Amino acid sequence: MARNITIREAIREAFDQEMERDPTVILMGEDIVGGTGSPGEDDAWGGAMGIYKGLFGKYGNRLLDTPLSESAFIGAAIGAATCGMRPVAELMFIDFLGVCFDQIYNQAAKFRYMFGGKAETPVVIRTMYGAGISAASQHSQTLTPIFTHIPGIKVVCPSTPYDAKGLMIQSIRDNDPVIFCEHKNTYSIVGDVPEELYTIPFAEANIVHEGDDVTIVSYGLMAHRAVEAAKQLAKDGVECEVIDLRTLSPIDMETVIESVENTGKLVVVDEANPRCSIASDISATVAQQAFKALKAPIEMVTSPHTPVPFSPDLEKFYIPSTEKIINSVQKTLSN
Amino acid sequence: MARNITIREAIREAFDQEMERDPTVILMGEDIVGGTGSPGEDDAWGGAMGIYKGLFGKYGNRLLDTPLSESAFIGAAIGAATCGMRPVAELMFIDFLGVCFDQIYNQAAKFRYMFGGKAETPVVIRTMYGAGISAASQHSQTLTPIFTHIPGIKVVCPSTPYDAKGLMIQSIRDNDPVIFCEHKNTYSIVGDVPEELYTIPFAEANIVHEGDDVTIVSYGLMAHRAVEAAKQLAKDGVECEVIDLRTLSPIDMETVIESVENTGKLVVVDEANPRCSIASDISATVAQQAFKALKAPIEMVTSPHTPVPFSPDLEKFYIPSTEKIINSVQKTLSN
Amino acid sequence: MNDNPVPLSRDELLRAYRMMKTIREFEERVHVEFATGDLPGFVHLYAGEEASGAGIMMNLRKDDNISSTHRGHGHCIAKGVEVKGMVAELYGRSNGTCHGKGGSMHIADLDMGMMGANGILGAGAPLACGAALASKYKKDGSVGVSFLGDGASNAGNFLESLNLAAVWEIPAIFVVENNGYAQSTSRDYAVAVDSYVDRASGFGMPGVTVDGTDFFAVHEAAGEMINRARKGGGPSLLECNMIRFYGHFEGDAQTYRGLGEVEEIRKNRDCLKKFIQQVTHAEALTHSDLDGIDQEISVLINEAFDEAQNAPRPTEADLLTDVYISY
Amino acid sequence: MNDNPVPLSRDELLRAYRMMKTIREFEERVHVEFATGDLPGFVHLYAGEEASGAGIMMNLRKDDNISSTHRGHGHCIAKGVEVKGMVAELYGRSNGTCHGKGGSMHIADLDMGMMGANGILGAGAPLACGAALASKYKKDGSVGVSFLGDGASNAGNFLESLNLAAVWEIPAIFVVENNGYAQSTSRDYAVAVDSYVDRASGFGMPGVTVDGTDFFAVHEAAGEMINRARKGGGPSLLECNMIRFYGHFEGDAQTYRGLGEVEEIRKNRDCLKKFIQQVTHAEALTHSDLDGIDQEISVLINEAFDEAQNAPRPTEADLLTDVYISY
Ligand SMILES: Cc1ncc(C[n+]2csc(CCOP(=O)(O)OP(=O)(O)O)c2C)c(N)n1
Ligand SMILES: Cc1ncc(C[n+]2csc(CCOP(=O)(O)OP(=O)(O)O)c2C)c(N)n1
Ligand SMILES: [Mg+2]
Ligand SMILES: [Mg+2]
Repeated sequence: MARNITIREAIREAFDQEMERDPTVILMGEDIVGGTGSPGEDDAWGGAMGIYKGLFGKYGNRLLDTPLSESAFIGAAIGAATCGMRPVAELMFIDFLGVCFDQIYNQAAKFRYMFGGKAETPVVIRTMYGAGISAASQHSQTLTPIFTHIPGIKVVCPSTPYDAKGLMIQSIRDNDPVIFCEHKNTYSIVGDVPEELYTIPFAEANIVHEGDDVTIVSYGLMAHRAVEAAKQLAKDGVECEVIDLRTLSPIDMETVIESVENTGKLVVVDEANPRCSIASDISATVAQQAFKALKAPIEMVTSPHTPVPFSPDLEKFYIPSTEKIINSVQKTLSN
Repeated sequence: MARNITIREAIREAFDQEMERDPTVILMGEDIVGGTGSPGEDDAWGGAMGIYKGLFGKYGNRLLDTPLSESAFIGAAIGAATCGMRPVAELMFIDFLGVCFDQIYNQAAKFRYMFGGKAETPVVIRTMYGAGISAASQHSQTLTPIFTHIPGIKVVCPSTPYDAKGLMIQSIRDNDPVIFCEHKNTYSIVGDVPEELYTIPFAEANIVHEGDDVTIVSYGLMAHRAVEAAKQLAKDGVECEVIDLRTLSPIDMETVIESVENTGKLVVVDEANPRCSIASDISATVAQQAFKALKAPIEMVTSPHTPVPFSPDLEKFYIPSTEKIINSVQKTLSN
Repeated sequence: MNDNPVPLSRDELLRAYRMMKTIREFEERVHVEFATGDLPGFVHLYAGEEASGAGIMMNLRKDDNISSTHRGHGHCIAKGVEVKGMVAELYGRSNGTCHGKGGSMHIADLDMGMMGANGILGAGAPLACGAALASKYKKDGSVGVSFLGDGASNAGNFLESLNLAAVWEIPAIFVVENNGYAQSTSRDYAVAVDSYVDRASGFGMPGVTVDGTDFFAVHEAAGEMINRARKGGGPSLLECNMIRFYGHFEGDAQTYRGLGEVEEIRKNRDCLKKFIQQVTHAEALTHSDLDGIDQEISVLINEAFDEAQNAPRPTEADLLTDVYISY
Repeated sequence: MNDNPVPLSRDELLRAYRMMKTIREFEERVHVEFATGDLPGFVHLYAGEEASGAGIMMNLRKDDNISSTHRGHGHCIAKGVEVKGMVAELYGRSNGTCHGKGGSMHIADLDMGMMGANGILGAGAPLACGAALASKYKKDGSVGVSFLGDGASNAGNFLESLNLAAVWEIPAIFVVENNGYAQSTSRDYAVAVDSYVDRASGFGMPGVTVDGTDFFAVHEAAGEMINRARKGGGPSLLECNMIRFYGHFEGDAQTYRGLGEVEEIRKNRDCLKKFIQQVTHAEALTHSDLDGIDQEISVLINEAFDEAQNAPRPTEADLLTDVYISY
């Protein structure tokens, strides 16, 4: 039976049900319990976003608070994953990848290849990305392209509660390292989520709005803006096909190519900075594989090539807006 | 007067002449002197590639050996840069960015923006990239796209001794953070280099082979392979325009666009992994800005989406070859 | 140990008091304004920790450099960053210290030797090493001071910096502001060693622990370290044991704290109260001296908030400036 | 301290000797073959350091896990990785331990508890913590051992791991193989503390320094630490002072070393000579015991190199396999 719950609740439920099912699943991160060793509540925080709240009471030391040492504990999660555990480690903000990146891209992501196919590293790194709450330059980045660039790591970006639960369970059960990226402005989005356990395979994009005029490709929070743009454009008779990628690596380019072959026009929306981004990645693949079908220049809607500004006034201009998406769609139509 | 010298010598000369001219230039890194505090020769190594050999005798403690602590010493170079110095710090292999990346992209690259335009951070991070010497997965990566993705940092990739000297001097004098990426298989390349000090502005690509049939865009070692391909193709009457980007950020897209507008065909050659790469970045920009001129699908020649294998047999297949470039050119011509 | 309980000149004491009180009033007002919902972003208050920042900064010159943390308001004020610009920055206005682009976690003023608050824990340590290294070349006797919390004392970039500073023998001071918590995580859980003196020893560096709520204790210990560093004596580490009055950030429900913990520390471990008690008891300053300063600060803070709330906002054109010096 | 100078059974002594001698012969042969130009890539030899790897590994079970360094051949052999596969791996052949994809710096055999040599300094420390953490959940009494050089002992990932292991009280052992150099950089220059015991103390962890050229000293100290860890006594750090016979990597001219340094250590600080002297002097083993083993090893190494040199090479199809388990 499905209920209307938030992304926050959907992720918690995925943890709860997988931990119940599989004793090798453990969770770790800064303050994911919160209050370990302090005089107040045992799980005072349950994670920076309260995702883990309640799990400590049920699973005890299978949730681990960590010192502020991302290299050490994410590396430990990776090491434990090669020794039979299925750890989920939280990198509180994706912006912090710079203090632990080696363990992710030189270790976890490469083990299988370097070791001649003999390693399995079923680790999930859960993290939060994106701008929109005035958290400024070092707590608002998207950075998904950096992970997507690296072979050996899978990149997951859910946009709905249904996807969040199904993709998290898939991530935990997957035998490759996964970085699970949640947009910080999506936690309270609600949607129907089945009570039972289910998985969503990687590399299966979702067509979240159908149309024949223009293809819009996006992921995470931006997928919602793309749908919003499509709805507004529909009022003017413009029919957009909106594709929510759900996973960036592996990526479902078939669905994208098929759609572009039908519409002949492509707008890619990515909150990341533009250079070497997901937007440019998809554009390039389409320009290579669906060139003949293209009837207009590909449009990319991204953040500008600047850090994220603090001021809410500036941040508003920074993040790709529904309006900018509409403008880009109209631009492709005028061609 | 110009002499025929290697890239190794050209970089050393740039350091030597800039240090003589500007007392705020200092150099640091692991073993860049080599032997500090040991019983043997004072500058036993002069850096992993011998680049610095001889400079310690002349400039003494303006060359600093560092402990194996990339975060600390690269961060110190950045901090010193905001305090009036012009440090050049060596990250021995670009593969090691994972243990110090935060200092580069969250600190150096963001200071100016975060601080409202008030910071100058004239630091150069010199590093070595690329495959080809069986150094295996953790010592052979290209990773230039990761730096290029980040706003606030400039990415320089010389391919000739002339460019290496001029771009290094420009990098040292530039008031923004620069990552200076040298391909490990280019150090012994020789070419004419003027004795005097000169700079090469950033974002000025070089047309290294002229032609009207196809545009080939590349950088670093791959620019040489692209020229080689162009020469071979010329024998069959195919005229390629080969563009050596020289700097990836800022990038000279004007030259690329202009060339594609003339040829209508584009092949991008990048030793990096394909996803969110320089190849995809250039393809995307062209598909957006020169779409009308394009007469065939854009071809990308990159490494496969795998780590770099150790075995020389596999590595040979891994790195984009002249042959693969030729095939891609022919593919665009057959369209 | 100095026999005089308040071994500073009258002018210095007045300056120290003004520093601490300005920080306190600044933070108390931020606390109030944040609750109204007008202040954007993450805000971490330094209230309760003023004696540390002031005790150290009273030993510093303008050309000394400090690198700060996410909890940086106090360090900024003590290092001389202009208060009105700071408030405008918190509001994201274009006349803010960083023109609204940085916000609370990124206030910097390089002209004042303030290298920036920092959203990345431990990241300031290498930067302060850089300042200390520059001092060695400039031979100007300046020092680099890195502030860190107990949480950040487990971060690799900080630990590497200790070794680097000792190897290079640079004038760097590492100040661990140990307030017992990293977010909700207790220091006793997360830091494997009881005393930071031992952690410093592991990197061949002298370390000292002081009561960070006692301005004079901090001032004296820091003074010795800083003077030694100025003279080429190398780096050292100072642990200031202290407390924070508010939550980790504004909005933190603080359920990890013991019952009555906050009330108790406010009552018995308020560094400002302690300072007032010390200076008045020693008859070095009078209550009316302090009252005069209080009034000036009150005016300053009121003006700063009024002006900031009415200050101009950045416009879209500002979005694309300041990324590079030249591109 | 044990009174018996060679407190191991005859079988154990034979095993230990075989370990060390196999490593030595392996490395001496690699040295020779590298000089011919046939061996690709970077190769770092463990010759001279055998007593450390063997002294520790003699205390380990198959289900204990170790994480190694760029100088990993000795650790692999001592942990039981098959020699022929290793040699084939060095040649990049498809029957190598890692099918030719890893090479010297990435030999791993998870089935044998060998988590991999590592090209990134210090990166093995968190991984060994992971193995130790897994042991806590599996409750199997296994330990995780992290090997590092003196150079790597300044890396943030290692330093963070010390704290993490102590906080989590996991069965992790950190072995600093201090051979006096990190590439050309002297340990005395780059490590700010004289004794690693002090560095361990800074993370609330016991530390012991031993003569790493003395198998029995290593064996005993490691044994105590490992047993304590198995019983839930938490992590500790072992410093093995040792020497390397060859350069940092094959090809290193070693001009940073003192005149006659290499000759001197070969003559007076050869851990294998010392072991032979100890066991024969105590009459625990005879020279003919050792000769027998020597001959077996000689055959093994010859066969391994012959076979590897003639082994099949990977083909283009192998390039794209093994990136993901499923994609
Ligand atoms: C590298 C990094 N990891 C995690 C965080 C999230 N974070 C912000 S503040 C904080 C706790 C800091 O504690 P402490 O260093 O003791 O400083 P305090 O807040 O107590 O002043 C954490 C974990 C961060 N900003 N940077
Ligand atoms: C993070 C990182 N930095 C630098 C290097 C380059 N490097 C390889 S080995 C080495 C020296 C290692 O010294 P040590 O840890 O003492 O080990 P040893 O070689 O003496 O066994 C260095 C600097 C590296 N591989 N990884
Ligand atoms: Mg704290
Ligand atoms: Mg060493």
